[in-house]
Amino acid sequence: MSTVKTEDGHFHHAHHFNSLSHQYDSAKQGVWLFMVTEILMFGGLFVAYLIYKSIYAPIFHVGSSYLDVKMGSINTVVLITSSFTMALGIYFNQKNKPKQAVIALALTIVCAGIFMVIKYFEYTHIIHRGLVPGKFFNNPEFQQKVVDFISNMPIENLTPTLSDTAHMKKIAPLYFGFYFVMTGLHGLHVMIGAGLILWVLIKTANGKFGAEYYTPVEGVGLFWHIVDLIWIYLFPLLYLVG
Amino acid sequence: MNNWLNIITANAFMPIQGTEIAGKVDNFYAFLLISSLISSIILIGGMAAFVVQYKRKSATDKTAYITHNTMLEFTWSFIPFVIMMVIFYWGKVIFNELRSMPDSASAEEIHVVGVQWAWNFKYKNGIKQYTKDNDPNKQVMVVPLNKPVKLVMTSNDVIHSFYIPGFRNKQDVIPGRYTSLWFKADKPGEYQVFCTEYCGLQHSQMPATIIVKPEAEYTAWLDSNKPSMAASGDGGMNEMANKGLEIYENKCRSCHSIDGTKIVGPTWKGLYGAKREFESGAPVDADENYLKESILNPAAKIVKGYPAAMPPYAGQLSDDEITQLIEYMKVVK
Amino acid sequence: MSQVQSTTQTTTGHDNYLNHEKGLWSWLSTVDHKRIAIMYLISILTFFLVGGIFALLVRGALFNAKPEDKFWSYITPDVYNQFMSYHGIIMVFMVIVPGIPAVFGNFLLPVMLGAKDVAFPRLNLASYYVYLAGAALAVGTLFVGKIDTGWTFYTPYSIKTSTSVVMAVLAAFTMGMASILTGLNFIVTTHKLRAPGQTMNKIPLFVWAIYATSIIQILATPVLGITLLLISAERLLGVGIFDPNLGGDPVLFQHFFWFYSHPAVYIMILPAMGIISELISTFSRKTIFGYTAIAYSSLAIAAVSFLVWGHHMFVSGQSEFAGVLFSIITMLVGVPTAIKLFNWISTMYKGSVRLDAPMLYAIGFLFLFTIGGLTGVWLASTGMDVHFHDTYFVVAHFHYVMVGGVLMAFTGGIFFWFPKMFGKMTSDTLGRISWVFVFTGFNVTFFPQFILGAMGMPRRYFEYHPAYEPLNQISTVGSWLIGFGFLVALVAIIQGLVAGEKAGANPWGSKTLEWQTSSPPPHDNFPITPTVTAGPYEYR
Amino acid sequence: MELAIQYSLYIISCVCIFVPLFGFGIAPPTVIGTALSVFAGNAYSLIAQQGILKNFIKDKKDSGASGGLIPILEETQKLIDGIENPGTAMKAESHSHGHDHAEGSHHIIPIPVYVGVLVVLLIGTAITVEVAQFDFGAMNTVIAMLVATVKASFVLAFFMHLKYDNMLNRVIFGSGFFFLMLLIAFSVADIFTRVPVLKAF
Repeated sequence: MSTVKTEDGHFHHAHHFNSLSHQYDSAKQGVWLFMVTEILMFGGLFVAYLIYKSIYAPIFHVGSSYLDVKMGSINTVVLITSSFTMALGIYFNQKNKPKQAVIALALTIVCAGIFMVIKYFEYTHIIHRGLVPGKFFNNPEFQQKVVDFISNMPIENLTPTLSDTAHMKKIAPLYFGFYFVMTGLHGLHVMIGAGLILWVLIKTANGKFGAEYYTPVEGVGLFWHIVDLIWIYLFPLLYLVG
Repeated sequence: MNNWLNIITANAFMPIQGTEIAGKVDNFYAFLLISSLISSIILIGGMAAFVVQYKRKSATDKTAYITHNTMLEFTWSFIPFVIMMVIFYWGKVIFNELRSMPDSASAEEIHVVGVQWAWNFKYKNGIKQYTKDNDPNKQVMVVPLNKPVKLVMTSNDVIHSFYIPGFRNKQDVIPGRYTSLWFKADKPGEYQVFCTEYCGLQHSQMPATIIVKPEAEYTAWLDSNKPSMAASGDGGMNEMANKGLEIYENKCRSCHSIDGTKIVGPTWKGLYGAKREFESGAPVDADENYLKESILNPAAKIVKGYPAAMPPYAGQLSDDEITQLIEYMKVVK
Repeated sequence: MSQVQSTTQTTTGHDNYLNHEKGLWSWLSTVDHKRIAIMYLISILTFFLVGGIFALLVRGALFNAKPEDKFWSYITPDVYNQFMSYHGIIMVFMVIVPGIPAVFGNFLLPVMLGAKDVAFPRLNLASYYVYLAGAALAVGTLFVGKIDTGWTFYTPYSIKTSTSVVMAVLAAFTMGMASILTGLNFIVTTHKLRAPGQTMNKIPLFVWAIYATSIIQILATPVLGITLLLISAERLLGVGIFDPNLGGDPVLFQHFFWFYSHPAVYIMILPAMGIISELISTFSRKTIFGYTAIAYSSLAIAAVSFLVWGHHMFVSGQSEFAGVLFSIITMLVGVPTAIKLFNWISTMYKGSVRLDAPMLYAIGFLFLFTIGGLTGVWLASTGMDVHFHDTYFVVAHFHYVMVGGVLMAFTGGIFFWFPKMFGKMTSDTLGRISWVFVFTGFNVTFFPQFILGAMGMPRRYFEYHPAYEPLNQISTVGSWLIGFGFLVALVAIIQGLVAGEKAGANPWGSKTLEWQTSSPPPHDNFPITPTVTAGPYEYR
Repeated sequence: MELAIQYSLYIISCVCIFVPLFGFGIAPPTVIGTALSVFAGNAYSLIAQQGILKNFIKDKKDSGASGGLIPILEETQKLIDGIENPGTAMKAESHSHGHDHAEGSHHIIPIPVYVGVLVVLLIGTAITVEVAQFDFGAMNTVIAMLVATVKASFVLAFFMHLKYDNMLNRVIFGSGFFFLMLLIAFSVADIFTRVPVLKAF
């Protein structure tokens, strides 16, 4: 959408739309459609998670006890707050208050930064203990814990797969496969989102947006909220449930 | 091209029928062939007729203005629907038959392992590799005539697929899992086996042959090719059962007898296939699943008149060891 | 009565989208949907040529059964597997999936709706470059490590093979991204940019087809995306989700893969059906029979296509229950497809049929698609599919649908809309000659493959049982005929570009909106935004 | 609106076909409930969208009949109009480009609402973390997912303005989840019928 602000301070919609609000509606619909693809993409991972968790629950249970719930919770709070400041960023744009909008957007980026830093410490902590997916996994203690957990389970709940000790030891890293793929893909989205927010921040600072036209801010906002939304599900699934 | 005439006998171009089910598949095939021929004659014939009859005659031809006809449209949605439901049901019946395994007591069980790029067949008496003309690439599976054969299949590396055109049957062979397939050959002869799941460089060079022999010849073959090692075991015991015997000696002997006496737990004599009654719950036949469950999780079903004393062996015995134990139970008669 | 009255006469001299701006850069940086469509056309024809050469090589290699007889010793099993994989990947991801939506959808959708452009023109250009980047990655594997997994990337083979699978799946991922962006663009355009009076039940059936396609693209492609990413993660890190050695389930991979790839079959065929609806109506000069039924059956096919993917997996080790469940739902797809076939044929009833080259291709489509569709029912039935699965029967079936369906419609579409795109006519004689070769060649190539499949010849075989040799030789000869036919079509296109006679605004006497503007259309499609008063097929 | 209904109708009809099939494994009340609600929704959309009731009233009035059921029917129609009103602006707009239509309401949500949502989300997080300390067995997953869904719907409704957005965007977003459910349902239909599943531990 090539919307430009002209000399006299008005916004012009692209030639194939009738009006700014027509363009706004279309753009928003496009962003929503894109959000659907995001949901389905992460959805694939969630389906795989659900299936493996119902087959190999002990691995997931023991695995989640290796993660730091405190760090996870702080990250959740940080991300929720960033969603809030993002919503404020849109609000101030709607109200024609670019200065406040810039502050809100900057806070969002700061939150994204905090999130990534905490994530970095989490990752290094886990990787140092050898809790890496498949090929590089090196933590016999974890494998032993899974086996111990299974041998403490009530007999009537056991399935033949779980009773096979050697097999369970071999596939124990599966949990960290999921952990790294899911949080990794999510982290990638956080970084992309931060980049996009920086882009709209600069444009807001340059006075490119106002109450009449703030579509990109709204679109980036939707993207950022989806990132938040996915984390809302990821956090309990990876850190708490098991 | 004799095949052309076979359209009437309803197995045009299909390979020879090696099983009874193959005949049923071919009847279904004939139905599909003929009904599809009729449908395509209606569709393509109608199209051709209209193209010829309503050829444009002048640049200003007037055409009829027909937008729709609800009754007609309903008819040609409904009739295909009915036909397709018939096809679905017929197919489902055949599919169920192809997939419902014979009970293991009456069937000959052969283990199949797919590797890149060969099939390995393992018999219960220890025959592992049997090849034609001493060519290591020509794997042969010998099976008895008129007796159900159950193949228990797995793969060592990637997915393969075990396909016997003559029996109209096929099943993927998946690493880390067992899949199974059964057939009852009713014509002696040689049948080709293909791998039909793309598995890499020599996907097309995984041929094997199934040779169907009358039961007497089959037993003779089994005996003459039995590895010498199995012969040193006691009586007709197979290789797997031998290993099971070892485990029995180490772990089970103190509670289970093999001569019918009651120690702590029930005897294993004649256990396999017998009907078991429990303290609670319906009686079941002692098949592989029941036995495996009772080893891993004895508390699930307590045999009538015995204490719930056995510890669970979950985590202590591997899948292979359990299979060997069960094979051993089968031979304790 | 046409859809709008009187917009043609306002054609302003020679100003059209082709000469609106000049120079290579004006093309590469254009946001005009028509120019982007032309760029797509050029790239897709190029890739089609490459994919076609691979097909001919594959067929050539199959001329003889035994490796020692093969006439070209360069083709070893190794090379054969690569050629087979490249043929699949190029034709599926680079030609047929983007083909009709990206070329004809881009060019015609806004014009048929009476809009000036698609909703997001810059996104449209971006998606073209994303597509090119993906294609470059895919072609890049030719020089870095090759690829030999087939287009399906089945695990665990794709995890174990030493070829450059990561690069290939990233290529497919990137092209999937382009496909999502295009679909998104089309949905918003259809919702938001229709001309005044152009209600949803007045839009041409081609738009309905593209609309249904776009819905599938949006909903299915992301799942393919994550599946492909997981394969790369599997190879790089060994996360174990699809690797049986690490606890994964290869059958789950097949579920994920076919959740995209079955609807993808409809991404390919639905737009082709849209083109056929336009061609048959125009060349019979008659209102389409059952507009509503055809339009809604597109949506029905789109919706049901998500529920049937398991029919690719009847023998893959999925449970018997799932097999039967998928089988019965698959049968339901047959109903809307049958509706479409019947409706097209009844459209010709009491019409005024003229067999120009585009119509010949449409007739060819009906012929081949009938066979492809009917054999599809065979494969949807569990009992029969156990025998036919992964044999040449399947190969023949999907080529009848994909080549006999999609490529026939694509070629027919090129001949049909060529005057609109370039303002020049193609030679009808050359078009007809090409049709004769493509059509006969096609049947000679693929009909024997049905028989080969019934006889039990498995697909993706380099070396096969000598009993299958005669039919394979017929098939190979047929592939040369197809190749020649498409070359003639290419000559016809080039001849039309260079020396075609000038075309009027509406050379075929069609009633849809795109023919009411000049040929080629002006930069903004219509001098004045048209007001639509009647349906798209009002031949009275 | 017109489009949304058409789109959903076709999905609904497909659901009608496969729900009974799929219902082998699900409790019969669920199947019956879904089927009934689908039929009810279907009937409602027919009445509301195609104005069947409106035409009926008009016909009756034209033919001079009054009294009896007519006043009640008119009341019903008014009710339906009330529900459908938010959609009418969009319906008109999807027909044409006209400038005079109210397109896209730029609804501005006041800051206190945002703060309220933030507080709800933080409380939700606290609840999830706290509850996870106790062992409810399999219920842990269910509780965690329920809380997460509540949180997610707050984000969707307020931060993402979906509460004030038009119907089409809601349908679009809903369809994402719907097709995700299909992916889950059918994958599970296969895998849970061949692999033993752990119900508790």
